[in-house]
Amino acid sequence: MNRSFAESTARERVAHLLDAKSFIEILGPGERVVSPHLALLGVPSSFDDGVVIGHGTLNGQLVFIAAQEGEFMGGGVGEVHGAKLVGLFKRALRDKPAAVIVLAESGGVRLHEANAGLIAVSEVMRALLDARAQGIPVIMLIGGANGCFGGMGLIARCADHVVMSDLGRLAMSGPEVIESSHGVEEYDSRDRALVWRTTGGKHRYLIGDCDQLVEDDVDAFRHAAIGLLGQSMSLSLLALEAEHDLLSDRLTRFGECRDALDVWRLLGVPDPSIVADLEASEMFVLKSLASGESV
Amino acid sequence: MNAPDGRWNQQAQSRTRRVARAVAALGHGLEGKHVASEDTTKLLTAVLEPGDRVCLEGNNQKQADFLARALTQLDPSQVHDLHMVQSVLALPEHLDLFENGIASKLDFSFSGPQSARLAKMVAAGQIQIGAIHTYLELFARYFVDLTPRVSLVCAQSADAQGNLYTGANTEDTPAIVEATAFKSGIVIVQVNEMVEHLPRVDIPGDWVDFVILAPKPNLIEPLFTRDPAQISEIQVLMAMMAIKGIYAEYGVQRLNHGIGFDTAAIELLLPTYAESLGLKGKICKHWALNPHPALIPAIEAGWVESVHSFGSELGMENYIKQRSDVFFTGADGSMRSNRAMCQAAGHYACDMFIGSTLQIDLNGHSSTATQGRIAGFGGAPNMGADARGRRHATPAWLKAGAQAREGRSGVHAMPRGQKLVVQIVETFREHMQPAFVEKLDAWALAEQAKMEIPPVMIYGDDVTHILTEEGIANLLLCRGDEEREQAIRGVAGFTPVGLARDKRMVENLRDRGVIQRAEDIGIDKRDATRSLLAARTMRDLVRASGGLYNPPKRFRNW
Amino acid sequence: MNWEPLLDALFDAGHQVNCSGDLLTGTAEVQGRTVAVVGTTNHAAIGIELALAQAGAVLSVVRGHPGRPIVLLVDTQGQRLRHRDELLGINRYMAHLGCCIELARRQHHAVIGLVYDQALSGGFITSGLIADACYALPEAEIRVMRLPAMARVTKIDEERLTELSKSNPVFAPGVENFVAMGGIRALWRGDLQAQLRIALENSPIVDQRSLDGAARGGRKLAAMVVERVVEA
Amino acid sequence: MEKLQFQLVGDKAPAAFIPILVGVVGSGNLEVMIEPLADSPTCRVDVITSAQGFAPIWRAVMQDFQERHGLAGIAISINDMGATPAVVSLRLDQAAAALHGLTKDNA
Repeated sequence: MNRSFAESTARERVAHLLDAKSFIEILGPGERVVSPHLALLGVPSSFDDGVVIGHGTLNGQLVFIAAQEGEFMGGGVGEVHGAKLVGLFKRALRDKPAAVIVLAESGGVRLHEANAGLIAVSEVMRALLDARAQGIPVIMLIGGANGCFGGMGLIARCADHVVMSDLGRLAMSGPEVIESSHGVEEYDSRDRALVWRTTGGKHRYLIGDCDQLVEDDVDAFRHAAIGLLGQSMSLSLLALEAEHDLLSDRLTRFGECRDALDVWRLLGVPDPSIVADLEASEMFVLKSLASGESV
Repeated sequence: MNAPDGRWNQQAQSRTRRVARAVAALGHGLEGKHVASEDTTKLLTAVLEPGDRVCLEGNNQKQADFLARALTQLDPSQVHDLHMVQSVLALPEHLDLFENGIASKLDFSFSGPQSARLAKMVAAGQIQIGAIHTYLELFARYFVDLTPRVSLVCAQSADAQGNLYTGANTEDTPAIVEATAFKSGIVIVQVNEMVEHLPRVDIPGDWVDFVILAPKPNLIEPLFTRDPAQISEIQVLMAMMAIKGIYAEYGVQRLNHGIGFDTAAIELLLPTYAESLGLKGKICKHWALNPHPALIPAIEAGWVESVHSFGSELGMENYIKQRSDVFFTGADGSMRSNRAMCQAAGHYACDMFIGSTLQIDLNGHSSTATQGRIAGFGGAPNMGADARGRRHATPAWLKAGAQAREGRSGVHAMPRGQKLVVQIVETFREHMQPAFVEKLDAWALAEQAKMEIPPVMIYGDDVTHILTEEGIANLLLCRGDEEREQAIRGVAGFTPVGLARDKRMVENLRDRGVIQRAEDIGIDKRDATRSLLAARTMRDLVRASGGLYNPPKRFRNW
Repeated sequence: MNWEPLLDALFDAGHQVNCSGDLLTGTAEVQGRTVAVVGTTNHAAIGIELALAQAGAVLSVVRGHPGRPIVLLVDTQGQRLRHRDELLGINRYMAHLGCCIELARRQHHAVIGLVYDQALSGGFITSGLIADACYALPEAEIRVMRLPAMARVTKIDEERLTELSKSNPVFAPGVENFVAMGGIRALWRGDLQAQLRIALENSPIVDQRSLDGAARGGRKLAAMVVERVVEA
Repeated sequence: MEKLQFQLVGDKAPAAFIPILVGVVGSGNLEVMIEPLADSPTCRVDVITSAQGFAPIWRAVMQDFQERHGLAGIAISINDMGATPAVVSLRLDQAAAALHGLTKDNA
């Protein structure tokens, strides 16, 4: 049986994504760099503040890696958690790894330290973009059960590459938040099929928000990441104008769509209703059918 | 008329009067047996009389929800003091009836989601409870002293003659309709569709008086779907212990599983762990069980010969259709479930029941009753009780009986089998609620709600094994109350009950095999990982079914 | 403050800023130099159209006016909470805005953010917070979540949160808290024009916020952790 | 939230090792870290738990663990989010197994 990415802890993901026994942790649990804020609120902290960072090799090449633990505070970004990510990107500027790989699983800002988290998210974003400016590719791997939302959803889309499994989700606001704001008719958060076809890996793949879709398998993520090493995407005016055109075009083409099924139909998927039950490996064909926005 | 004074057919005469009132009230609105949905209130007002005993079909899963709502709309000055008899109180409307003054007395089995409100209304004197039954008991009373005058049931489809197709979720309908129709009662049915030709006839049309096409399909709950993603390592460990320590030990071939993640874990370990122990063909061939999605991998691996069901499960329709060797299906291919029949099957034809509970006391009595809720137990007490009327022998039944009787004399010396009744619980539930207690909450609840007996789900003298993450206590081997108490304490872990054990006595019981730890039966706890599960996600279940299982959207995270 | 008096107070030498829906775009004069103005008003919910329009405005400055400073005016209730925005990938639209501002910085445009009314959660990240430095008016409101809602979500007593918020700036709403943590460089009181001028002249290229947070005592750990990671 | 500390006597001191961490601080779960505690004849246990009032149970769980393993010269640190004793014992055993180099690969 495969090693489920979604079921693995952040530590297990790192250990099995990188070359065996190559991972060296920075500010590991023994250093106890923990949140100073949670205890004040009567909440136990975690010895790594919910993010494992360090370096190791991937297919023999030096990479930096960060993995968020979705079970701890939903992977929420707090002061220390965010600073560890910032530090990793800054250090990458010095050591020039073949990539910085982020295994993102987060609801976004950690509410218990909301202000610090909000600022930290923007600091991570700037540090990430600094690394990209130096030609260091940043690769996001999204396949945890809690998805990648809020501030981490923004950070993810600042990376060079996004790889998702079809269990992974990538979006801004969680369905519960939207439902409580505009009602169940707007977004039924208990309809998981709806939630997944709105935010899940398959939709993100078809619409072009993730470059690769893989099975829920650590090894599949590993192979996808290996294929992306050293591939830096420039953040030039030209590139951003192309992105701008793509997003404008998306708005024009799909702005009236009420459901992902409508989007997929417009993309040229012959029978959108069967997409949910396809395996990730079967999606490649559909993606090539989906004219327009291929990345 | 043979009896000019009407002395021997008053019920039939009453029935005739009621139907005549309905015909008059509905006028052209009545076409054959078909009543327009907007005339429902008119119909109910015409046929009901104050004090009537009414069965409103409220099942474990499907609900005659349209008729329930219509009933609450009646004018209590015309229709009042109804005596409701129904197996499950699931909808708010079921209690609104009492609040509105339409009904006053209640006999039922299970109240799940309405249990807290029910307790409040009983305390406020708004409801008079006759009794809280097991399913089989309540159905039995339909034919003795709780026969409905009017039944409001639901079916998938009807034809012009009033023949009904109840679909996969037949559940209680045959028992209710039979009791009503053959005792001069009136049967009113809500259907999801009117069709020219039914796929099959589940209820003959001449047992049915009025048919209403409901504006919306009836409610139905996927109650038996357990997402394998939520099964914990501890539950995997306990499932391993159950399989190796009990199923294999007794060679259990015919069984029923309660609902829960513990039992789902067992189902998912059959094609993996149990297979590795060489148990295929030796255990778990015949089931009285709803079509649990978690059973799919075991079915696909060829473990299961037959499954008879109380009700169906949403999303399993196609799978069942394609596996008619296993499930009970009609000639049309769809499942025919029947709660009364399956309860009887589970009680008399199964060698084992295994299920979870909330509290177990030092005598092994167990209950899911908690203060402030009047919930009832549905079918668990029928499944989790020795069938004392049973006479046919099987190896599992004989072995359990022999263990219970070994070395005993007098009346206990007669060779006789016993059903295996296993309670599987973690020593602490969530929020650190201990599963083992000195005294069941049921006592306090009985006092609170003025019940004649505490609501015990499974009596201690029926329980044969208690299985926790700490071990298995075989109560069949206990001699005397003290041994029994220490056997229970000996698997109660770090709960206060467990900590108060007599350590020496517990070690003695362990030496005698009354208590078995995981290591005593050759299980290494570190092997208990989720990777043993034949399916770890809902998606895996769909894959295992070859795409035939179509889970409800709330379970689809892909 | 309304955007019109705000612009008058910021640019008394004149401005040509249009308001179209919730979007503010245009130019203004600061000490004889033209600056670009991009912002939102009406407590805008940042949906995909608005994020894209802001990004477009930033891109056209970079394309057409190399080096022209950019002033981001922030008034937002946060990202728009709609199913359609999520379906079309609002996070990508907002991230695009952030990347465009980053591009401007790299192309030597000074980028200054000013929260003049309201800055809530996600909507703030890729606008004001991604500027070289972000400032706020004292009467502005910056928050992720109000305390009652936070109490519900975190299941911590609201009284407890209120009490703790008096001594700890880390979770409670308020511009002062964001100043203490370094997220807001300073509050602008009095002569806005002068403060804008100074800000434009001293626009930091490197992200200084964790250092500010440490120096001000509101965010003591972040800078140290960053340092330790880099040096480990 | 509650902080607890226990000192448990043991005699098996492991050779030098780098800290071991198992589990995560999630609902109904916990993380257990084992570190060397040089020249100590005991196993020191520090627990931070989100639940209140379960000190006797924690003590019993730790004593039971120590009866099985008899460790000395180590510090066990626990961050707990309401795990049941069954889960606590499981994590402790997993950590001890890792300490003995017996870690089973949880594929």
